[in-house]
Amino acid sequence: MTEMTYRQALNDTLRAELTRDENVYLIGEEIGVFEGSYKITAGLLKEFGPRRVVDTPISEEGFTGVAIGSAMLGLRPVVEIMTLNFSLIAIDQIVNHASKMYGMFGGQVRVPMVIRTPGGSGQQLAATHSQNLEVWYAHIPGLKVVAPSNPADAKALLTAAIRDDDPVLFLENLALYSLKGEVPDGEQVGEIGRAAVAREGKDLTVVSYSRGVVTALEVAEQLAEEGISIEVIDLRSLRPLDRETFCESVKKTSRAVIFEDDMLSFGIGAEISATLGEAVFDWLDAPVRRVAAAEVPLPYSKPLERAAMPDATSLTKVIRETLDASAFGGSHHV
Amino acid sequence: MTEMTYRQALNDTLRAELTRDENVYLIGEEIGVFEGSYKITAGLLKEFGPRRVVDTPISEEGFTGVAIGSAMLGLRPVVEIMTLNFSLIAIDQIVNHASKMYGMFGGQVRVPMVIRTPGGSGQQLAATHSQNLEVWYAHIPGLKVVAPSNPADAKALLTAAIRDDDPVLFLENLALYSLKGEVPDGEQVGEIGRAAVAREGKDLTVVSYSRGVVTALEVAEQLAEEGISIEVIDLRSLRPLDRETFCESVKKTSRAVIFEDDMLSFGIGAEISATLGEAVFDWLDAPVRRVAAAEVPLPYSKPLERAAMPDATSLTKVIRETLDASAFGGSHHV
Amino acid sequence: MESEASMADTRRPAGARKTVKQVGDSADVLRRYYEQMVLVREFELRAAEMYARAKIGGYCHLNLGEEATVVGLMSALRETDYLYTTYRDHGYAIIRGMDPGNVMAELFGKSTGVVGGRGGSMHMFDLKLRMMGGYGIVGGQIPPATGAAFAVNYRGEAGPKSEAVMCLLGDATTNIGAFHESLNLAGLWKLPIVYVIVNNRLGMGTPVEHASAEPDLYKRGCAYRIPGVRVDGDDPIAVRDAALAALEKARVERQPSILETMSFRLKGHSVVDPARYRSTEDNEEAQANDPVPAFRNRLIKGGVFDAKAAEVIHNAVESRVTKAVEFADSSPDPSPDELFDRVYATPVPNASHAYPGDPIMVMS
Amino acid sequence: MESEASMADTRRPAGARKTVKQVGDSADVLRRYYEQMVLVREFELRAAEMYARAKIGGYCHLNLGEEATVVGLMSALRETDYLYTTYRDHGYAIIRGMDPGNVMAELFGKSTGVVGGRGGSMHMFDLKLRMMGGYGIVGGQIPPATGAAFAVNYRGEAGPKSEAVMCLLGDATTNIGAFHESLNLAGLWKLPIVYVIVNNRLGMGTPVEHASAEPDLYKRGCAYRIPGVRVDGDDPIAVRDAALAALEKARVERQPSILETMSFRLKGHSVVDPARYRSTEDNEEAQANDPVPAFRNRLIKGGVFDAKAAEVIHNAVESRVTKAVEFADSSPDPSPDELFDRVYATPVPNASHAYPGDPIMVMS
Ligand SMILES: Cc1ncc(C[n+]2csc(CCOP(=O)(O)OP(=O)(O)O)c2C)c(N)n1
Ligand SMILES: Cc1ncc(C[n+]2csc(CCOP(=O)(O)OP(=O)(O)O)c2C)c(N)n1
Ligand SMILES: [Mg+2]
Ligand SMILES: [Mg+2]
Repeated sequence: MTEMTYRQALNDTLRAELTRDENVYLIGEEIGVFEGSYKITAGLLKEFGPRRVVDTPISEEGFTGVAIGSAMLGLRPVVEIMTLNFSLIAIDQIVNHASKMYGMFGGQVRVPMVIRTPGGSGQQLAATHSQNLEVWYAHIPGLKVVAPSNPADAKALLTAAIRDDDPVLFLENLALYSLKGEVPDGEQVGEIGRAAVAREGKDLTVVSYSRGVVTALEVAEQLAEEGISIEVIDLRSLRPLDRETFCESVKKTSRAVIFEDDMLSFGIGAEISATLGEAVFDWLDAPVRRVAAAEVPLPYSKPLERAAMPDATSLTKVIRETLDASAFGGSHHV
Repeated sequence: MTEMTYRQALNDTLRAELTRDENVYLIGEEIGVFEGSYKITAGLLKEFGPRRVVDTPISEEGFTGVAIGSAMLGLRPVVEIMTLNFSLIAIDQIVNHASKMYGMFGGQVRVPMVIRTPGGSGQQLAATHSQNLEVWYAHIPGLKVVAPSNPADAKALLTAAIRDDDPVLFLENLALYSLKGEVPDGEQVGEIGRAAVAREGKDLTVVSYSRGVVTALEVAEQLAEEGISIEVIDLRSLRPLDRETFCESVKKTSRAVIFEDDMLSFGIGAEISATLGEAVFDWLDAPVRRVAAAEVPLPYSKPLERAAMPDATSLTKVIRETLDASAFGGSHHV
Repeated sequence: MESEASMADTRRPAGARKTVKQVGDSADVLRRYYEQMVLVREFELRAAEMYARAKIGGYCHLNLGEEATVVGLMSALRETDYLYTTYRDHGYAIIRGMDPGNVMAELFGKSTGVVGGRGGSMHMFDLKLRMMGGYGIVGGQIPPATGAAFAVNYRGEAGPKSEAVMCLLGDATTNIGAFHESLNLAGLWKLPIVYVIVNNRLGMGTPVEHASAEPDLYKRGCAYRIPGVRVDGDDPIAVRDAALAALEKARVERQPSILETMSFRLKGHSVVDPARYRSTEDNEEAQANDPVPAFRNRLIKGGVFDAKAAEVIHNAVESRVTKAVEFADSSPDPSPDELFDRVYATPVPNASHAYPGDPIMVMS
Repeated sequence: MESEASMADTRRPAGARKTVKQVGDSADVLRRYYEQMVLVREFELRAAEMYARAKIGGYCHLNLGEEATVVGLMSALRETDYLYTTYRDHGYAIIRGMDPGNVMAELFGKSTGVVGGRGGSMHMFDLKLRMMGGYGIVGGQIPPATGAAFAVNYRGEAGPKSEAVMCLLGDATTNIGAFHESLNLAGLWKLPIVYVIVNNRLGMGTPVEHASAEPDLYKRGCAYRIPGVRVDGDDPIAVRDAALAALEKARVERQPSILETMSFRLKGHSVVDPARYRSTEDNEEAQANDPVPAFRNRLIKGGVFDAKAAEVIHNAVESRVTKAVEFADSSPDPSPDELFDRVYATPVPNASHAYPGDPIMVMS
């Protein structure tokens, strides 16, 4: 085990995979000379040279498509799209091409590629640069979507994504890059399609992913002091979605709150809640609530941005309301 | 009242609005000389000339952005994107620009524009040309999204959309164009943001939109013969979403099934189900089920395409299962 | 001069096409070209017929009028080269080497189709033949084709033995952003690729001059220092030779280039388009330039074969196409239980295999 | 010749710039230009300082090194013209006529900001001034700017009194698809627009030659028959005159064109970028070409003012910027209850006004 930042875990994993497999290469804007807008690729150009670490012009559709074509021939590109917001320019290549090829071409061609990109709000980047649009990608068959919430998962899932033969959207988050955590040493290959029980509890389940898990764990910690036992589920994989893990949790706790950074209507939480409503209907003691962002183009002003974003306070409030709604009187009652 | 096709209702409405307001113009690929890929704009070039009916090169991002800029100066463009699948190329302009401008620029500039585009599967157009991605747009603040299911609503909502000062995505469906229905004569201005009770019933509510409503009504008609009374809710507007109408319906029927053409995970139905699970939790007698498309790149082969798409059979099956799950013994019991 | 990429229009009036002697190909080669052109022609006419008989569904775009271009381009490609095409791909698929039976079966949506009935008309694909797919999104094939050239570059040395990539696109497709981004990358990184603009004068109903601010499409590489050549697309020999030269530049110099082939679309944009928007003059001009009879007469004039021999070729091709239809017709449909077989190449837990109406999961 | 759009590099060595006499502008005009350049310079330096003091958040891109271009371009525009810029927009906003106080207040995210604190650094906007916005998505402004020109065309006649549109973009932005699609439409439809490529040699850390296969960016209109001119971006007079000529072409001939202004980015890409990737030579070249002292010396040499007078201008500007900061600092934050005020221009039922954690709806 070594303690390191999420950024470092990504950087180490990219280095390890570049070293392991000659077919792996990195491509994106400013990942070489500039060392990455968020410095995830720092040092890699010097180490592996311009053939393996490819700086591109500002052409998201072009270089994402180039990665796709090279993957069709057996290379294993790891694309960096500077932020999720810019992936809209490449989305025809990602959704209409990379995601469709294996199935539409009868399983003849594989598209082993990873698209790394950070989402996230809360940096005062205003409406166009603060979006959490992962739900769009999570809706698309043929694509895999993972969203690790900590350095250890970042390492394990990035390794798995690079070795996977399907296109994988690897969602990072601006607010997670400097987060520290223990990371197991040596090769770690995670499993795409599995959620994790990030914290065990018995009174209520909070389902979240990516940055939201960090807040959920903080809130769980605080409420524990009051004798409220919160189980936290980290989805980790948005597609495939591990319904079983969070359904089993809610069967145990009989209460659920979903915490997400994206906007409420038609967001990630909608699918979680709909799944619970269908699959564990008979186990639910209270309505499943969602804590998500206000539905406005996110403003730049800090007070407005804060007012629009879900946080520990709003999560705590909704957890309490959910417990009250089911006449919860503290763990000893259960 | 006049009986006409959905196509004719759109064509008449475009003509009426072009006649009414000099600032209204149509822009898109093949809408003039070719009279529209699906002939929605037939005759309009001859009638209004190339200034008002603008044929474009194949540049979805370019001409959608041109429409946005012209709307910023007070024109009222009605864009045709040949199919929803191609809107991915224009999506940065629609989502990062048109939808953000009013809010991000402090309410100084309005973007009065309509984007007409047909979605829909079932035409053997294969994976890239058969998508139902309306849920993506329904997730975006600043945008309005309507999806009329019949000629009368097509007329009323298109009129409302053209006169609305915000960008409106107007979702059509390939399978609806030749559908006939009674359309009120004269000016009809619908209200964006309101669902409709398409058919009254008391045993179970089916929530749907666009093409799905047609199937839902057929199924309701058939089940009526068995004494099963189905209420059908036509969402009509996906953003804003009229939660009150479908929640009130389910409070009455205590059972709900959602019928949608898009794919199940993270689809439109997820939000409907999540809303019901939270808002009418205490009224539900059975889990809310969703009938949606299988999650595969849609195959070309007719038998495979059919197997992947929701239809009257799968809807009927799930309605019956939902009634059984709540020990329903026929209307007379209720 | 470095900053000025060369641009050339190599066409001569149809009447002045090189004679068989001048081109100097063996009679066998010329006969094979003719046979291939007839095969494309007959296959497409039959496809239109099968569409009318509802054996084929969805969109269906034909190569009618493009036969000389198809044969010229395919004869310039090596087995080791990669081909990316548009949705107008039947002829390319067949001449690249796919069995007409499997191509017709794909149109019929059968399990014996080249992609098992999953793609249909717009999505012919064969990895072994390095036919990397037909693509239905306009311009969608250009970035991946450029990426294939990137991979060739990543792996191998430049030189006469190098692999190369050919990317087809239509005239109207030069106006989409993916064209610009891709050509800039190819020019910047010196990728071994030839962008072939199949100029049939129309994008659906829109003439080139109404779509492109620079209607001389072979010149559009000027913004990337990419040279361009315009060639008579109704002459298979001229197309082949120009393609060979462009491919050579790609292999040896890693110089991407544009090859614009000029031909006519003999019918509508797709089988369901009556093309009422076309004037009689336009139609007459198109018919007058039909490459199949033109090449036939040229070979007869050149003494390669006589009318009777041409007739024999024609009949042989016809029965071959008839067999293809019979094969397609008698092939089985894919079975609904195979629906989820082709979603992921690497299986992962929790992938949905739910048919419409299935419960989301069964809890106990 | 119709098919060959003219392309010209009009720069002369910095030393050989026209003298004040040669340009023939009144001393008042020249003094005003200098004052404006100093205003942009001082405003940006203060913005950097305020960012360091955490008064400003998010991304913040400065016009340092671009002052002559800003002033030259803005002085060529008429009140009736429309301006679209990039995220590097502070200077353009101010010289176009916004009050520095309101611009600084926007940077501070205050309710007195030009867009009420909703947009921040990248999104300055003022409808009355026809400053149609700063845009943070690279290339995102190009299609809407082209659409503004479409609207001008839709409504008014060509002629010397016509409105026109100026669209700014950076050198690296010429590689994105939206650039291609927009210029093709402008060339095809003859729209009254000038695309100004502000070439500061870098896109973040990437030099033009590593991003564009045709590094002479003013020539990139060749693919659309759009003429281009390259001008010394460190000379406000040269920039103004070239912009006037291009705007005239747009008004009268409806001929879109490209104007490429050559200048240097004096600091990092944004305030947080130390630009370690730049060589000392690069930095020295950039500093040596600083347009502010250069123009100052030119005016002194030309007898427009002496060093003391320049100093007076400088001090006046400084106190103006200080006032702007004070205004911004003392302005109120927008209130959270206004969060939902700016979602729709036309109110409709059922729009969500839920804050995080609110119940989805209250049922009775
Ligand atoms: C992005 C996108 N926009 C529009 C379409 C609809 N469409 C299909 S083919 C076509 C015309 C293409 O013309 P051209 O490039 O000249 O090729 P051709 O059909 O003439 O061979 C159009 C507009 C599409 N498939 N994809
Ligand atoms: C579509 C998109 N891709 C990437 C970015 C990130 N980005 C912001 S500015 C920039 C460089 C632009 O360089 P240039 O066009 O030369 O303008 P300059 O910053 O030099 O003024 C990049 C890559 C973005 N904002 N939008
Ligand atoms: Mg064409
Ligand atoms: Mg630059």
